[in-house]
Amino acid sequence: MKKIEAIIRPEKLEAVKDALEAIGIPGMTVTDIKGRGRQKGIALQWRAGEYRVNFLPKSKIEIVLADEKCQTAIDCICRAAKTGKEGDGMIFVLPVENAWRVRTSDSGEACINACINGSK
Amino acid sequence: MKKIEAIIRPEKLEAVKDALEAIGIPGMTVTDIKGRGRQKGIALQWRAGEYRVNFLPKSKIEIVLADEKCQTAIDCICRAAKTGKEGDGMIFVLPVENAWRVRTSDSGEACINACINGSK
Amino acid sequence: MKKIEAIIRPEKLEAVKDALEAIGIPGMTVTDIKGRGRQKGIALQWRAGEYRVNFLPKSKIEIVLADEKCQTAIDCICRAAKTGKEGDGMIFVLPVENAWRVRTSDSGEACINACINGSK
Amino acid sequence: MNSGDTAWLLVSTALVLLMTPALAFFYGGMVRRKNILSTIMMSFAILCMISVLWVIYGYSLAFGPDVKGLIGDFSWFGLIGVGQDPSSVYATTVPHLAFMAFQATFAIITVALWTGAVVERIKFGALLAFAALWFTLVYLPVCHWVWGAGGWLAKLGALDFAGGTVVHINAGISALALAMVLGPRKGFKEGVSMEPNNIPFVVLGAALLWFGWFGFNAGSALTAGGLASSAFVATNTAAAAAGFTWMVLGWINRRPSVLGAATGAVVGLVAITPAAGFVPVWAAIPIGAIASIISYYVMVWRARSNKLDESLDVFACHGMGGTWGAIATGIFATKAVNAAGSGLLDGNWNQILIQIAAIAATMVYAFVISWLLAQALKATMGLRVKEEEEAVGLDISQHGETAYGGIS
Amino acid sequence: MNSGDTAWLLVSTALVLLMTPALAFFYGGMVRRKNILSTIMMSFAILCMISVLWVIYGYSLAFGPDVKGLIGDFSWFGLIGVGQDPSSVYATTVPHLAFMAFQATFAIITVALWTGAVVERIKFGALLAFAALWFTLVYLPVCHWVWGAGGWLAKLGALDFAGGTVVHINAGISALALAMVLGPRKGFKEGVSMEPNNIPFVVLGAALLWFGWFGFNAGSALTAGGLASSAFVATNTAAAAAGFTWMVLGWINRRPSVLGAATGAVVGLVAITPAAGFVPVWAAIPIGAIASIISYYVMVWRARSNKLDESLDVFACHGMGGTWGAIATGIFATKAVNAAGSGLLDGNWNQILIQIAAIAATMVYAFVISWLLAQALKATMGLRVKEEEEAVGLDISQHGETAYGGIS
Amino acid sequence: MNSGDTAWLLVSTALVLLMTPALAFFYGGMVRRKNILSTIMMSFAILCMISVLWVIYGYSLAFGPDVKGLIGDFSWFGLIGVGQDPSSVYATTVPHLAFMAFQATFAIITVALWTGAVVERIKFGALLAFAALWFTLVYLPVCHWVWGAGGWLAKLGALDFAGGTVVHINAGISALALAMVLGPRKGFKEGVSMEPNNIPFVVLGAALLWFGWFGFNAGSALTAGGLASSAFVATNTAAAAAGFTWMVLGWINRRPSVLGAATGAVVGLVAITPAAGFVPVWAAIPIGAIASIISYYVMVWRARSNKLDESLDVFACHGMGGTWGAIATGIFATKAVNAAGSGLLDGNWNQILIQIAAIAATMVYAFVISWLLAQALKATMGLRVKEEEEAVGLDISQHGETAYGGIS
Ligand SMILES: Nc1ncnc2c1ncn2[C@@H]1O[C@H](COP(=O)(O)OP(=O)(O)O)[C@@H](O)[C@H]1O
Ligand SMILES: Nc1ncnc2c1ncn2[C@@H]1O[C@H](COP(=O)(O)OP(=O)(O)O)[C@@H](O)[C@H]1O
Ligand SMILES: Nc1ncnc2c1ncn2[C@@H]1O[C@H](COP(=O)(O)OP(=O)(O)O)[C@@H](O)[C@H]1O
Repeated sequence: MKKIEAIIRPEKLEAVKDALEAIGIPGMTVTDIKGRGRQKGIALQWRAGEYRVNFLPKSKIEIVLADEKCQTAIDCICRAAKTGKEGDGMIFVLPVENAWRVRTSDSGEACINACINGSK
Repeated sequence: MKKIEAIIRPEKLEAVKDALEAIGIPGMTVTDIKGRGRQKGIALQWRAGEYRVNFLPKSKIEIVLADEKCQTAIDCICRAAKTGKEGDGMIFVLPVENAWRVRTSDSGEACINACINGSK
Repeated sequence: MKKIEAIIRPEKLEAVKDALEAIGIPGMTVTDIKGRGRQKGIALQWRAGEYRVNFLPKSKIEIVLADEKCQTAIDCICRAAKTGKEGDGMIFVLPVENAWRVRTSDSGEACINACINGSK
Repeated sequence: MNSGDTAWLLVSTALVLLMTPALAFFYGGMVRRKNILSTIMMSFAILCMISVLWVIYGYSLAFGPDVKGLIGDFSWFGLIGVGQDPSSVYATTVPHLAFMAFQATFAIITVALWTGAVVERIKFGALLAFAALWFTLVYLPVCHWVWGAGGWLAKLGALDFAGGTVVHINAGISALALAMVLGPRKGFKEGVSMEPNNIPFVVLGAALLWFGWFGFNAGSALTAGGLASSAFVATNTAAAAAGFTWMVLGWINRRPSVLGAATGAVVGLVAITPAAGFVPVWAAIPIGAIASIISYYVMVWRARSNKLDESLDVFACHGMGGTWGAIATGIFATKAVNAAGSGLLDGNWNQILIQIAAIAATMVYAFVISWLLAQALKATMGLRVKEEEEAVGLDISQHGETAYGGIS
Repeated sequence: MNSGDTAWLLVSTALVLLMTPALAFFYGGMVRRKNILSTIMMSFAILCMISVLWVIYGYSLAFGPDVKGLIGDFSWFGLIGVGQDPSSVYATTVPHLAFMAFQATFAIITVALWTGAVVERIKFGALLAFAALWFTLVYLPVCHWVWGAGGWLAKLGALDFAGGTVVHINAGISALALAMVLGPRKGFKEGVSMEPNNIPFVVLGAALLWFGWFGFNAGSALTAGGLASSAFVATNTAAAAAGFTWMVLGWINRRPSVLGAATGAVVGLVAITPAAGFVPVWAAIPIGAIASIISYYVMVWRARSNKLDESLDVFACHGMGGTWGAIATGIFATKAVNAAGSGLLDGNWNQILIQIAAIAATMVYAFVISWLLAQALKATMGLRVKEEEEAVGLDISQHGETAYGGIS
Repeated sequence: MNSGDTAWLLVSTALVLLMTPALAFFYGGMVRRKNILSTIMMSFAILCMISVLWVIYGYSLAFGPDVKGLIGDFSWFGLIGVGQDPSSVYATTVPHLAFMAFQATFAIITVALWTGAVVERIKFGALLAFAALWFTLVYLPVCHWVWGAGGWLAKLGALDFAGGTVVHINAGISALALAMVLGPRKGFKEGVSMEPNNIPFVVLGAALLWFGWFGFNAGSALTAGGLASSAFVATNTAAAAAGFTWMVLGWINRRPSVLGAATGAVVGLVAITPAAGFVPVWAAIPIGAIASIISYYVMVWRARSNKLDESLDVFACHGMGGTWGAIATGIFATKAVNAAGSGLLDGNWNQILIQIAAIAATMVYAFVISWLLAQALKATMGLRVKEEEEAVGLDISQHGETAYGGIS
């Protein structure tokens, strides 16, 4: 199992969610985060003049899924989240050792798959 | 060392915290997140009629702990967070390579344990 | 590649950001979190008397970077975030298998470095 | 000149003025978080702009010496001749300036009302341009027709105590026209959640609107006496009856929602507006309750459309609430309350027909001119923000700001 | 009829009406985030419901022709005979409808006051049922006793300028009874943080309460003159003295808290309520300061209990603040301020005894009836939400809403 | 005694009182989240403290029998002799207590105004100490000079309708002195984002300030008639013109910001304050517009400094807005509006010189005393919180509270 952590523009979240759902990946966790990267921050309007904000609001999507689904999901996110301008975000893949479903106490890949299939 | 990431119902957070503390695991990090899974969202009341919300508020608990404590903690969370209805959440386990305590610059498993013991 | 997850005091965030930038690590993701550890919570003022809050606000910084940069970054964070009092926080290091840049669909270590270099 | 009346009219003016910022919060709480400031700014900027335009030429065109029943002339341009002494025509017991100021606040809020239809996607520049044009070409004439000395609807005998036609129908129907030309928000009816970002702000707005509406309706008596008191009580009762009714409607269908109760109260206030100083107090209960039922189902019906994104339902709330209120005035008005008007309750069937004529005239005129204005602006400066700007939110794209700053 | 008095009474009515939404924010800010809307909704729904019940039968029972000193009769049902002319009994210089409206706002807020005791766990339907019953069986009689022409406490000579017994003691003691029957919130005193979700809203509520309270107290003079001015100054001074005192008490114990200062100001306003138009201005300083000290320590004492979850301390603030205020009226009242009442300051020891009698009568009556009503509802429809509903929060479970929507 | 005038003055007093909490939100929304409560608390605690000090000795020193044109004496200590009858000197148609209360609200808000300069770093105890001293040694004398019977600036003929010198210049220049002694916030101009935490609260504050300002300016007519009406209209027009102008300035430079429009409206209200009851209504347009231009560029200029952290620009807004307003009074005042004053418009060049003298006297006196007071406190009790306390935020370190509680 892998965990995908994708940092994307908040306004792309709905699009990414729909794209993932379309390829059978409904389960995900979303966090409001603030980030810096190539895009360093922006200037916002103060009463007169501006002030700089060093961190920009982004959305982080976390998805745990079976190894073989990983690349499809990444491609899917890249497509849906891209604008081509600085600040589009990053995707990271981390190894996951195991997973449990709280409700059923199932564990292992079955538990993740169950979710995906069950949702159909 | 492992990192447990548990996504649970926000209203179960206090119970989970207490249960973990009771088995000697006081250190944890909590994030407000929004999630989707089997439970797809809910309908909330608009002025007349309803609108759908695609993501539901959940709490994410992150705990870094020694390998051997991992299973106990997972069982403990499962028990405390379960309601038996859709949306109870997931637990993921990820490998952690190392840990540091900022205050003391200690590192390794000792630093995690220190926390647990120190808290007694 | 590694992912550093540092839990620090919110008021140290600007200092840590500046310190990391100074050593050429501009990319990072920040989350508002609440935590417990050695420091168990605080008492806040109620109308008369006090109430206890079990979780304290902290900032979580996530940085994905090349293996060889990892130790420098950790030392740097430790230095910048330390006050010497309880609640200074923890740093965890997790393995990362791969990374993608959404905008360019680049992947691998190059994509992380690109960010770091590109920002110069 | 009467100091008690003057005190009451000045206070009423301040109360009505507060309603425009109140509206800013009422609307601002209902949009998505990325657009709250832009929504608030619409009302705030209109408050600034119309305040100035009103003293320059608005008051003169609306209330100045009559030109064929259609509009005032420019005699009072820049408030020449509008001074500390009472007018001989309007509100003769208070300074003319006080009456002028009271009327200013009505013009301001009417222009702000229809902004609810266009939130989350209109270009700020276009909004201001439309507001200035609409104020001049729609509000001022309609106001003159109904309230100006010599206005043709006034002469016809149309009853409008505090603005059913002038304010609510006018704004409601124009909202519809503008929303039709502007088109729906991106993602409307495509599964994007249009979540209200701050319901407490909606309640705050509704509460301040309710508070200010005492100035709106009871202030329209223009004196501090029995008529003002009667209008005051009718206002509160209608708001309460409507708020409660809407809550019950929501409950029957699923849950008694806060958003519903707040909306209902506002709808009740809308409906009692034309009637407040003409109808007996008990009539405020059916007026309010029926207003909620009508607006509720119009809103449900509107929400079924996949194309008509009249986002905050100005038409359902103000257009329909105002229409029902205007008709109800024809039904419940009685000389026992106000010698100036009698309706069905006094056996005067005719009044209902006059009310319908006034409603129809206002609706047709306001809809047509608003639609033409919107089309003209669309063709020239453009009405909508760019697609990316809409996605990022109007707060950042139009105003360079975010509502809540800081790593918490 | 006097236009200045009418203007003042209408404004005062609007000000007092605003206090109920203000209370919604004062209370709403102090509960956990998952219950803010439900807390706000309690006040808002009560505002709607009581407004209507008051005009239907409430005013008649409270102020209508007296029946044995205990209650009014139904002569004024549906406001029959309550018109634009002044009443011959109450507030004879203003329209009867204005006096009626002014009194309505007192009834509304009194019913809303005790909701602070039951937040975060009461079923919404049960809350409304209790509110309607309590209004009818507790508020209306007690109001008649003290303020109705012929009421037995009025005849006894009890002094209550703007509602120490009728409003604050009444609500405070009933809050206690209701909280006892309802039981504590889940997790109360078991380590669950009951964190106030929005302290700025608490301050906003307190500020609007303070603002509205000028209508409450100075409006109770029913004329715009020296007495209203004196009550106005006493009100402001007591609020300030109490707010400052509470802040200092917090500081001595640990920190000068915002929540404390806001609470203190409200307690000071409570305490000055019965006294405002009877006592010299300087007396407002000790009245306010002592009120804060009493309420502060009662609150500390209440908070020690593991069972009595009178959540927002309506008893400590309103019950005790009102009691102290009623006694203080007996101490500081002087004919130099108001010919209608003299207390210890004028050497009249007797007044204190009368005040205590009025307090005791109100306390006993309100406590017993409230406790019985609560038990009756508990046995029939049930008072509490289900355990899961309480855990999820009342906003979602009772109203299907969340206060703040949207991914960030 | 006139009941209409009394009603108006009591309402005005309530309106002005509301301005101090309004200011709390206006300022509170502009600081970082960790300091919002502390910023709100400054205004709230001052409201409590000055209310009490005013009735004890403040009114007597400011308005009591004159001592050499410099200060009042202690004859009215504890309001002895200030009663329900009108004063023979001030506001002779209303109760003396009403005039006293009206003036209290001016003192309160003036003291609260300069807190904008010291937010996010001042020790709460030091703030209160400075406030009490500044009130006594700066506000009371300057108030007496200008408005007290026999005050030397009044005798010189300085015109200040509602507080250009007494309130705004006084607070603005003192803010500057205090900020200079206190020093900048940590991280100021070192890349730390000073993000406003809640812009809707800023708008809420500005809206309530606007609303309350009708009491401030039109209430200063002290009667409910033509003069109040004229001041009312001038007030609204200036606010609107200034809000719009500031928005346009922002737009020209980059974007029409909400923060800018709200700030502009307040600056317009400041500038019209001394002029409101002296100038013709049309003059409010240039007065407001020019005020925004001046304050905008002064703010831009101040923001360039790396050392002068006058955090919320009280000097640019109130100091400069008030100065321009005082001069504009000298330009636009005309006997056609108010027999009490004529300026350049009536051909009276001299008035401008008198206005400048009054401005200069206020500026020098207020700056010097404030600077000395600040230095004295710095040397004794210390002005700033500890570095860690500043880093954690003043809400927690000074008040033991956080604004928004709860996981989610
Ligand atoms: N090395 C990194 N570690 C963690 N997060 C990062 C890193 N680099 C970028 N990010 C996250 O990705 C977001 C987008 O990065 P950015 O470089 O601005 O995108 P782009 O490559 O499209 O210009 C940042 O705001 C930050 O949250
Ligand atoms: N594959 C996944 N990856 C990441 N998070 C997930 C995944 N599946 C579920 N979650 C998280 O777990 C939460 C609960 O999942 P859900 O399927 O609703 O629970 P249950 O299995 O009890 O019905 C979701 O809201 C989401 O935050
Ligand atoms: N075992 C752990 N797993 C996850 N997060 C932890 C753990 N221990 C501590 N933390 C996080 O680190 C923060 C600081 O920990 P704490 O023990 O208070 O610091 P210190 O060691 O400086 O006293 C906590 O608030 C929590 O967010």
